[in-house]
Amino acid sequence: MINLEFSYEYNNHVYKLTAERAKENDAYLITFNNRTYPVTSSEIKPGYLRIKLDDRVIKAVVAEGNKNMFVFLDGNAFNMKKVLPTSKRIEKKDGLVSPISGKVVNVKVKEGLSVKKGDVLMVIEAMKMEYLIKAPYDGIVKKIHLSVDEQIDMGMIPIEIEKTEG
Amino acid sequence: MINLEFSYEYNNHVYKLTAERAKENDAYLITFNNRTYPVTSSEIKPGYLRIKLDDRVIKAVVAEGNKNMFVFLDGNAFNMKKVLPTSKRIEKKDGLVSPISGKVVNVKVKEGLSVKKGDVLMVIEAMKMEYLIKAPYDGIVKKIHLSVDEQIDMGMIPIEIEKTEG
Amino acid sequence: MFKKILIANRGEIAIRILKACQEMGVKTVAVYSDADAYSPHVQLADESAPLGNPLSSESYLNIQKIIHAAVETGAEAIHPGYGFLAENPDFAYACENAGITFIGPKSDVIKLMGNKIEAKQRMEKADVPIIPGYHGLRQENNFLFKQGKKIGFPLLVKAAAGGGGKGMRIVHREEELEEAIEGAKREAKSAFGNDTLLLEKYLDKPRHIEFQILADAYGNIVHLFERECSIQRRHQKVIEESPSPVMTAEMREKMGKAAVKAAKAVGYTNAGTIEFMVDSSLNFYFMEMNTRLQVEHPITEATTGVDIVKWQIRIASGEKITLCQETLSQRGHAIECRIYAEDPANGFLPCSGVLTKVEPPVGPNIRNDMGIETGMEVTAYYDPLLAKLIVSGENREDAINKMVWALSNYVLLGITTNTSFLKEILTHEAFRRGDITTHFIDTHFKNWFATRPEIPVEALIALSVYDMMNAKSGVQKEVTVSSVSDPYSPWKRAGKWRIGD
Amino acid sequence: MFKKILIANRGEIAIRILKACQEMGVKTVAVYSDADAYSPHVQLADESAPLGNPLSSESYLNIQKIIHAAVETGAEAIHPGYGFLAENPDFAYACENAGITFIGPKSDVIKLMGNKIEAKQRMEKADVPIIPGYHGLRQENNFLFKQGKKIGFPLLVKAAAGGGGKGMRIVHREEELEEAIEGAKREAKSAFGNDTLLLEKYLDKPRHIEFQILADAYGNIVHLFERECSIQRRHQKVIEESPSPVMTAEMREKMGKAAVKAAKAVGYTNAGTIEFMVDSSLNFYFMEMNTRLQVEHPITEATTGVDIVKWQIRIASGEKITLCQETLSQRGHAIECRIYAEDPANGFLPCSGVLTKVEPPVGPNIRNDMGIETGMEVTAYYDPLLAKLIVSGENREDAINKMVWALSNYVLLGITTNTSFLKEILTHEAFRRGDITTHFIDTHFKNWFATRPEIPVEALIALSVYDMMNAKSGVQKEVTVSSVSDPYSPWKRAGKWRIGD
Repeated sequence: MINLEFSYEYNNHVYKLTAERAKENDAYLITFNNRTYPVTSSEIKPGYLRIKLDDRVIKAVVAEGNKNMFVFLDGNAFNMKKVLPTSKRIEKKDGLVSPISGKVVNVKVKEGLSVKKGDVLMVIEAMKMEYLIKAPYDGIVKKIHLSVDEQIDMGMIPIEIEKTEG
Repeated sequence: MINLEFSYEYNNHVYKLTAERAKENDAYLITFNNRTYPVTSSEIKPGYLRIKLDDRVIKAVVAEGNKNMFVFLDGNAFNMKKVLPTSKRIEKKDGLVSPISGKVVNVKVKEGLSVKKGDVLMVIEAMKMEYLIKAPYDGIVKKIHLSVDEQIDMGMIPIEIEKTEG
Repeated sequence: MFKKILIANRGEIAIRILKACQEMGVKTVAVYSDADAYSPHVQLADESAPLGNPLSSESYLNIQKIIHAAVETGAEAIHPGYGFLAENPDFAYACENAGITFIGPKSDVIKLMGNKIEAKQRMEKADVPIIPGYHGLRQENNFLFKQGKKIGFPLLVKAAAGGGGKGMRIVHREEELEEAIEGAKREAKSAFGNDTLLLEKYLDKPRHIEFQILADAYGNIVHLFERECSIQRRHQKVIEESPSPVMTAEMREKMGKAAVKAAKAVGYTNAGTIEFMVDSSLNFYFMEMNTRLQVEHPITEATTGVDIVKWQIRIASGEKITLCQETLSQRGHAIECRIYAEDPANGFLPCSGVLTKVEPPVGPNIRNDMGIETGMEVTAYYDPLLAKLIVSGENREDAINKMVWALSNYVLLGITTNTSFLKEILTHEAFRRGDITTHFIDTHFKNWFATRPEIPVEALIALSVYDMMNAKSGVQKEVTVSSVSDPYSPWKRAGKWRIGD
Repeated sequence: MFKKILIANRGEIAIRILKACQEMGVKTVAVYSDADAYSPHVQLADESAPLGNPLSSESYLNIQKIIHAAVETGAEAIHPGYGFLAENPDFAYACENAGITFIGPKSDVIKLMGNKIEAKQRMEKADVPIIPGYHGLRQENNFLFKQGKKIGFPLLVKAAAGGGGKGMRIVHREEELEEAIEGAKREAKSAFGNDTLLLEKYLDKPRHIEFQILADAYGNIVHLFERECSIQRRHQKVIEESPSPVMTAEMREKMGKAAVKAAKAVGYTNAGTIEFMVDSSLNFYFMEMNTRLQVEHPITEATTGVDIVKWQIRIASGEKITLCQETLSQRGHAIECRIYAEDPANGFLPCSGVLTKVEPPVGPNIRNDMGIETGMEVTAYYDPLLAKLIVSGENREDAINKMVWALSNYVLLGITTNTSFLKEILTHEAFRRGDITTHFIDTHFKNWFATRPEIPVEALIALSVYDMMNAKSGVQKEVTVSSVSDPYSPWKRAGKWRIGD
């Protein structure tokens, strides 16, 4: 009997489930939110699952990437982060993170300047479109990590802003 | 340096080739019929080969079954038997072999009877169609292995005919 | 409109009907024999019901089991597809009795048109031209032999209940007649449970041209123009096209009117097809009516823009046909090729086995109606039709070129198929000219199997390069699909697999 | 006819053109940057030529390299597709100079229509209605500011050389005008190397309706009716359909005639599109002409049965158009959805990564124009358009239902795409009613990202069942594609793969 715990992250929320294999080879007990779902499942072809839950049939397609898992269900694709049982969640930076990979085409501020929430700090070009990096709160520009024409990757912190209290 | 010999059977003919890997990872020397073909090859996606031979590009799709290999080239599919290097070819029976799997629906002859080339010996039904087993030469019915309503598999010998000389 | 429909079929036609239902927001129930538990049509359906034993007679031909599945799942209607129970009046009757709508004509109309003899008598009365022959009730071999001699040779011996080339013989000389009558009776009995035969003058250089019709319960009947189905092997259609290369506007109007008249004469409802024989002087004769959806319906859909299956469902649910003959149009040219699991170089014997790679051609105006996918096992239980390939173009030449391209890009490995043979037909000078009759294959491809192509050296090079690439790592050859938990999964049965196959 | 054509593009449009060439028996040459060495368009072509550095400016926008590739491979003609060099008059001119046929209009016509200011002046002269605005040569920021104030708000600030929403700003208040002029100039300079702007009255509740035309070198011009392209996000078309839900036969004839007149006025040859703005009173104004194949050309192909790409090739090779306006017909209803690699729930930011599973929907009247396949890496170098999904039906309702079904069955995993967003649009009450303007998305989906769906418990169950099934054998999780020899193969880069993915 195998009994395992799985965690998946979706939309900044971690979902924990436990799964237990029942006596028959294709039967499982999945527990989530204190409720246990008895299911039977067959893999029709790789990644294509047909899961029976009570009277219902759940048809899902699952595919694995390097860091993510993808489920296709009822016409919608869900992109989930794999969460390893031992890993701790990384604290989300309460600041500026580039939402995209691209090239810096304009830096609108200088270090030491004070900025207001919503001010445009930097312009990034990606896939031939412009994206604006705006100040998330009032503050003072502490550090500018990138200058014009430099490459920026998604998740990088281009500019540090010291929050002004009050 | 790897140097291997491969044999493939197609249309009752066995083709032998030797292959040698050149210094570069994707370059090979293939020898067939005393001629050596220097090629480079990349596998674009599983089974999809792009092979460069002189100025030409050969685009082929290869798929493996249990006993066969399939090549798709210039719009044609070729079904090849795998021949293991150590295996000897099985002698082909010079007689009657069922070309199809199906059910015997009629046996037209009896043991001991003499038959003429082209005489219908047996009728097999498969996929809702009838197929006739005919005498391949003049002779005498030696043994009938199957009777009406029995299942017959492709390659089975349903009836043995002793060839009449002259 | 129905809330739920059961599809009493398998393979490509079950899938085609399932998709129509789903687009219309109708829930679907698939049925499957043990051999088809993992088939694509079961995957696609919202629900499915098992029929057990793979033998057709125990599963897809078993009226009780199918009616039971419909009742159990709460299906309000059954679509029979083609083949199996599609033209079985007892099935339609059983549906009517069980309070389930049979998506097709009434059982008595199926029965009438299923009897080729009565059908012809009816058509004769309705002034639809028929072929000279014997359509009588006396069926003693001796009597049939005499009638056949009277009509003269070549002569067609044909099962009255038949269809699809089963129980059919062409007799050229008196000496062949006796065996032909016996053989046709035996085949007819086995296939249809009825060995009544009819005899007909066999036409010289005939074309097979059929008209699609749609009829509702309110007396509205339209035709969707013709299909040319002359390219046949053993009376089995192989390539169909629309429009027919010989058709003129005038002839089309005449034949279309005759088709509508034929349907009206028997009170026909739902989709149906009137098959005509056309002789070398372009006279046409009623041959038979198929009281169901045809295999080749997609070429009519491509040229008219009408979805025949959706109309079948709407008509069965009591809707009126809102199409009208004057605004219906036939545009461009469409061709269908039937992809069979058969070996043309070996007497066209059916093949079975595992499909190791299935990648159909994709492109504008290319339609793939398929019941197969990579990894699937094709058994000997059912018809060897794997898939249909339908293309359309601005004109016939354009469509032929597209079809040749599509066939040349159809990756279908693991089982020998007829794709190379289809390409040979399409590129044949006589076919290009439109010079086709039902004898086309017999005339031009009698000894075709003898010319099986030499294997090109490039194929041998590709194989050895492939083996060499795999020899390097030496590991992945042992990879099996261990992650599939079900012992009956086709991925398990398929044995050794390369990644990504 | 040409013997060999080079396709100076990538992705779905390169593939669409390659297939047309192959069907016509024309040999093909693909070009590719280092990032695209394993892309499907390279696989499909008969030959291919590398362009090196993935940066567009160094590869697909590099005129010298592409002309060189054509000369080296002996290509007689170049098809530019859309985007990249398709509307670059220097490229067309370089082709003309090198003795290679550019499949499109003459370079001077591209240049003329590429200058939005001159184009409008020309149209005004030819009596084609245009929108009030400033289309002059003076470009000082101050001057433009004054002109803008004069025209009034809302005001459109637009790159004269532009297209596809780049270098374009809508200004609602005077305070926004200065920054809009600066930003548009900067974007225009970066995208087109030319920062000339034009200003225009911004229409209230406008629709974007365009007419496809075909013109040969002998003065024959036909139009292939309209496309409704109002569903846009940031001036980028998202969903297109044909016919337009507001079009009447009378208006269609008027606009079609204007489109033909516009093409005639500039001596246009080959395929082109006249884009019109239509206001709430159904007045129409010439907006611009796209001197190339459009992304959305398939919906016209679906409704007219005409293959636009094949006609482009025929016209370029000197053939006459044999289509005539009287016999051309528009039948049924077609819709195209653009599948973008972007995250609608995250401000529609483009996404990149590896496509772990690509299985597009298949069915009657469903067309997939795709540049992607399972295992492919989508980079940030090029446009985030992954594929186009085109469906057609007997009428608009039928087509919408089919599109919803198709989107719901589009397995596209590994990268977040806009398919759910597309479905939301198609099922929106206002869209169903045909009540659409270019503001549709801004009006109805302003805060759509906020409603990202909760993950259903079924998805979590499926995931853990999947992981549980794999946990049992414990082996296949480590399987990598060791048989692929090339270190740059996407199958290597893609990392871990399950069998059959």
